[in-house]
Amino acid sequence: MSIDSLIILIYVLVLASYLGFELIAKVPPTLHTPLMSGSNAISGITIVGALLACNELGYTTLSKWMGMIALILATINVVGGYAVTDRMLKMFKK
Amino acid sequence: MSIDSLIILIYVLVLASYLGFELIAKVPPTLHTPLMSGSNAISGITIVGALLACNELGYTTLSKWMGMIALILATINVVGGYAVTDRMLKMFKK
Amino acid sequence: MNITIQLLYLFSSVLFIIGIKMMNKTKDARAGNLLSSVGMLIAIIATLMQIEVISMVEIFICIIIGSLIGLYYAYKVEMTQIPEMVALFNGFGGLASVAVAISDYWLKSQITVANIDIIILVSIILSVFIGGITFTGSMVAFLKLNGRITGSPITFKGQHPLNLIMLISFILASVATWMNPSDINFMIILVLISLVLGILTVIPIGGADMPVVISLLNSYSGMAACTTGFILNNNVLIVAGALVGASGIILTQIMCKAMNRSLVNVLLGGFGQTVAGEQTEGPSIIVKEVGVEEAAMLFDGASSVIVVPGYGMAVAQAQHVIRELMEQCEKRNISFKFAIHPVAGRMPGHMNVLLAEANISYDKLIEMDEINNEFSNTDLVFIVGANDVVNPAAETNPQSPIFGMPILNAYKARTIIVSKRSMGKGYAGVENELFGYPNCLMLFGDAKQTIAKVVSEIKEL
Amino acid sequence: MNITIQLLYLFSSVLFIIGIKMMNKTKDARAGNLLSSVGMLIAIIATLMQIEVISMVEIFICIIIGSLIGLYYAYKVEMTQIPEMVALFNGFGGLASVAVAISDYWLKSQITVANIDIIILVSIILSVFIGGITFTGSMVAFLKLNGRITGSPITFKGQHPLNLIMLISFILASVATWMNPSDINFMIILVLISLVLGILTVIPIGGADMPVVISLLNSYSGMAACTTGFILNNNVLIVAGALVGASGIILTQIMCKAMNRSLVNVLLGGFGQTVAGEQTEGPSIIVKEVGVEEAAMLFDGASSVIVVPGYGMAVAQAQHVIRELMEQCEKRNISFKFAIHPVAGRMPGHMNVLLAEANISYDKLIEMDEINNEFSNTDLVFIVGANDVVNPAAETNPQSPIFGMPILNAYKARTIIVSKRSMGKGYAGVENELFGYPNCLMLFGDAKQTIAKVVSEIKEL
Ligand SMILES: NC(=O)c1ccc[n+]([C@@H]2O[C@H](COP(=O)([O-])OP(=O)(O)OC[C@H]3O[C@@H](n4cnc5c(N)ncnc54)[C@H](OP(=O)(O)O)[C@@H]3O)[C@@H](O)[C@H]2O)c1
Ligand SMILES: NC(=O)c1ccc[n+]([C@@H]2O[C@H](COP(=O)([O-])OP(=O)(O)OC[C@H]3O[C@@H](n4cnc5c(N)ncnc54)[C@H](OP(=O)(O)O)[C@@H]3O)[C@@H](O)[C@H]2O)c1
Repeated sequence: MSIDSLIILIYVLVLASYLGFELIAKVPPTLHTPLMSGSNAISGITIVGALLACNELGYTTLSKWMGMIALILATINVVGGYAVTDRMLKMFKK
Repeated sequence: MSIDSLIILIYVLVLASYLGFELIAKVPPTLHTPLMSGSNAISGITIVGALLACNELGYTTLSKWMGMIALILATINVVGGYAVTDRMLKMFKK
Repeated sequence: MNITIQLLYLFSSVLFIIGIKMMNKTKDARAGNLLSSVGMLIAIIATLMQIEVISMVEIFICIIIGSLIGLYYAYKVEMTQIPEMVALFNGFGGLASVAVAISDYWLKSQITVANIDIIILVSIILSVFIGGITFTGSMVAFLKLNGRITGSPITFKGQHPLNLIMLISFILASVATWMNPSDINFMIILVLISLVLGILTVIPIGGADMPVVISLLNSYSGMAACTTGFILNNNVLIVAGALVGASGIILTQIMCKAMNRSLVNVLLGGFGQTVAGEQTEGPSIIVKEVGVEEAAMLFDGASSVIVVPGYGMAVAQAQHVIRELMEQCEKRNISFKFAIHPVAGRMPGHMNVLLAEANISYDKLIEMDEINNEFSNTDLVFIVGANDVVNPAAETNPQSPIFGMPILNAYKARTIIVSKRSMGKGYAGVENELFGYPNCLMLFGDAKQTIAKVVSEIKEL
Repeated sequence: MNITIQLLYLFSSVLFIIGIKMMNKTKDARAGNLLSSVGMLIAIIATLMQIEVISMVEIFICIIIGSLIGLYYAYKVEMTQIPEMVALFNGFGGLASVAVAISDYWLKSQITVANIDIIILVSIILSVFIGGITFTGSMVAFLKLNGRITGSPITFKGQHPLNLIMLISFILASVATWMNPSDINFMIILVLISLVLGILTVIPIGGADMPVVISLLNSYSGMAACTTGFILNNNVLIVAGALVGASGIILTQIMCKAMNRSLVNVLLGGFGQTVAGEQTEGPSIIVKEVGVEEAAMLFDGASSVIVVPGYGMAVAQAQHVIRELMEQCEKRNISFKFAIHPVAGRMPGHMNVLLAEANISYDKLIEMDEINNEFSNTDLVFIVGANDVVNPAAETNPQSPIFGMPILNAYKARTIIVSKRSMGKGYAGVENELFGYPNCLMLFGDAKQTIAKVVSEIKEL
């Protein structure tokens, strides 16, 4: 990777982190548990990496096996995380 | 410019704009005038472009002349903007 | 590009963000502005690191000229003239963007032989468009506020169709430039059209609407910086431009909302006109006058005073003499506060700046929502050059152009004194019934002069 | 990479941001979570577009397996078990990051001959490090909360030096990998060390501190996603990872602040221990008991009731029967509210989730700062399984480990009834004098069972 690409990825990182802090500092305490499980679901975005790693042809390579394990785990994280958050939030009624 | 570079610049644009909205929505009305003149000073960042444009060798090219005009104007914007904002904010006392 | 330079740019972007963030609190705001200016300095240094030594002399000369002019204006300007000042600087920023775009265009289309990249070309054209409109638009706004050209809306038949034709020609010329990038005639046309468009879009807007326009143009200048960032593939320009763009849009929204008008309504212009017709018809209001001595006695007899400052205070520069009035009252243990309407004056936060200039602590400035239910328990409300922001018609008269705008409930106070020069109307050009209310007394005359007299009377009591 | 794919990634990043933003309001939160899941779906679709058709079958099988497992847990879990659940999922996410990093490492160092890029290599190592710690750390937290391993801090001599040695070995192995990327032994060492480090750093922390740890590990899993983003040069991973990282850090901070402890203090562990020693010494408090009938009469006689729920309510699953109590009281025109302490229960917002589960409107849940000066005007405070959050020692006893933690001023009420099983201590392991106060009555027994009895008594009144 070139230094240029690295720097620009760092820009994205810095801006997104700052934005994250601003947004999350405003979430009311009532919603902290759903926030925790919801953001946990978002962290399952590694699923993108897992999918790309699965793309290896032939099972002989460790890469493909690792990718498939990663894919199953990340899917659990994503699907389970969103589902449980939704279940929780569904209960909040006025 | 490649599409990749463009997309990543758009990322930076989107993130920075969103962040800007979040931050500025919180500025109290008391400070709206200084905010206006302060952010006006920031818009003088075109000075970076002006400096690069000045870097043309030889006065025969329009590029260099334009760069020098841009540089003077952008400097007025930057220096004047920050100075007047500071003058204003200095007056806010408890 | 060198990694140090890149990291310096990143650092400067972060400083801009933190600087804006620190504007959230009055006590941090000055440090925030300083931080943001350090960010700018770092961006400049990082850029200078990429420059050939040969150009340095010219660059320093330009920077010195620009700095001197900027500092001169910054220290000369009166606080009441801030809107004009921002308009002027903003215009310069816009013109700088245009110049950078032209410079880059010339370089890529005339000097280097290489084919010009489509993304860069689009960025250049956008930069010319936004920068050009920002420049001439800001200049018109500056001249209107300045009084050098009439503040009333200049409209003529076929204005909107004309704008549309210009816009279409711009698009056609853009396509032509794209097909034949080295033909500079098309670029000249693009520049001219955007300059004319800036004038055409701002002249129909009334002088009093200029703050909204300036704020919007400020946002445009941010966007112009963004497009320059796309031309140069430079992130700091994009981050800074995006922050400015966002700030301008939010301030514009706040102003429109507080005036209960839509942005479209402001931009289509002609607000001052319809109202001008109304001026003659309005029912004449019978008012009670009050003299300077009597006013002084009313102050002396009150136990709580709320001052409602408005645009007239700015015009009369009455803030300092109001501070003296405050000191006299506080000596007599009279509670003394200021009620700040979000659009009092001609800029958002205008009153705060002026009162701060007169050394009045910002604790004493109370915002509308907070103070509105205190009026009914207040002995004396002193309205200084405010008009629209206390006009009860906004609540009662659905026909009024300001109907729906939230107002300060000054009319609920036991006694009201209004300091203004005449029965002149305010920004919105409408009658104000409040002045005819039984509890309302008019103290005619220039605010600064009359209040000075009131203060000297109070001192003698 | 294809422009459509890139734009889809951008769109999905924006959806994540808007989704998090919508979590700011209770009424929008569910839609926000949905939006964020749509963002995830779009990211997945964009990725699938880059994949060879040949791999599709395996991919779908893996996705189906993962989805079924995820859905099974998500619908089976009790609301009281949310912390465990988050820990488990979080661990899986961490392990997935490790697996992706290894996969990429293998590809770059064994399959392709090309020299492995230093930035990529650093990202891979960081990914292994953070992901590994997240995995085993989360598993230990899961097992501790689950009760499968002891909740009390496991400490041994030389624990901190051992961690330091592991850390140094990790750095050395990283350097070795850098010098000889194709030697997989070093990579194996890196993976093992990070797995062991995850265990070592979490076992010394008391079971009750697990929510803080989980929140921190959640933040780590976000950072792991970021490093994966750097490996793959993919922005959506960076944006999403940064959001998660920020959210974990803020929640950790909030919990630490509300407990008046520093993060370092939590992480160094052994909190439960020092306290365990104290357990025997405490002066025995003389309390007054109250029976079920008498409690019912007190409710019937009150005109205002505030319920203070705590961890015990979660353990007893008493929220539903409390709703019944509320309905009975409201039938009798007794005002009924809930006072929510920021760290009541074992997770931030724990009580809110449980009470929401029991269909109690979130209007009735009042936060600490808002309700704290209402207690003195309240007839009856009903403390259900709360202990530390109402302990006056936090205000009065500088020796107490909870000194300085803000508390709910329940002691100011006219009468207090406390529902708990015994004189058992709370999370911080300290005595609570409140139970001996003259206005305090103890209603011993499991919260669910005793409250059910109280409700049936009230019905008969
Ligand atoms: N703040 C903003 O951001 C902003 C932006 C755009 C528009 N506006 C508009 O501006 C208006 C602000 O309302 P406002 O109540 O502050 O002002 P206003 O309604 O414009 O009224 C100002 C009054 O001051 C009086 N005045 C002028 N010079 C004076 C002097 N030397 N001494 C004493 N009085 C003097 C004038 O009456 P005489 O001629 O009789 O003296 C006039 O009636 C609103 O309509 C708002 O919508 C505000
Ligand atoms: N919320 C968070 O984010 C978080 C995170 C980390 C730590 N913490 C800590 O957790 C604590 C929370 O305080 P808290 O007041 O909610 O709880 P607590 O202080 O832990 O007390 C819980 C009480 O519930 C009682 N109990 C247990 N099972 C019960 C049952 N079945 N029926 C009735 N009562 C039962 C226990 O007494 P008996 O054994 O006598 O029944 C115990 O005293 C604070 O110290 C806080 O710092 C909170």
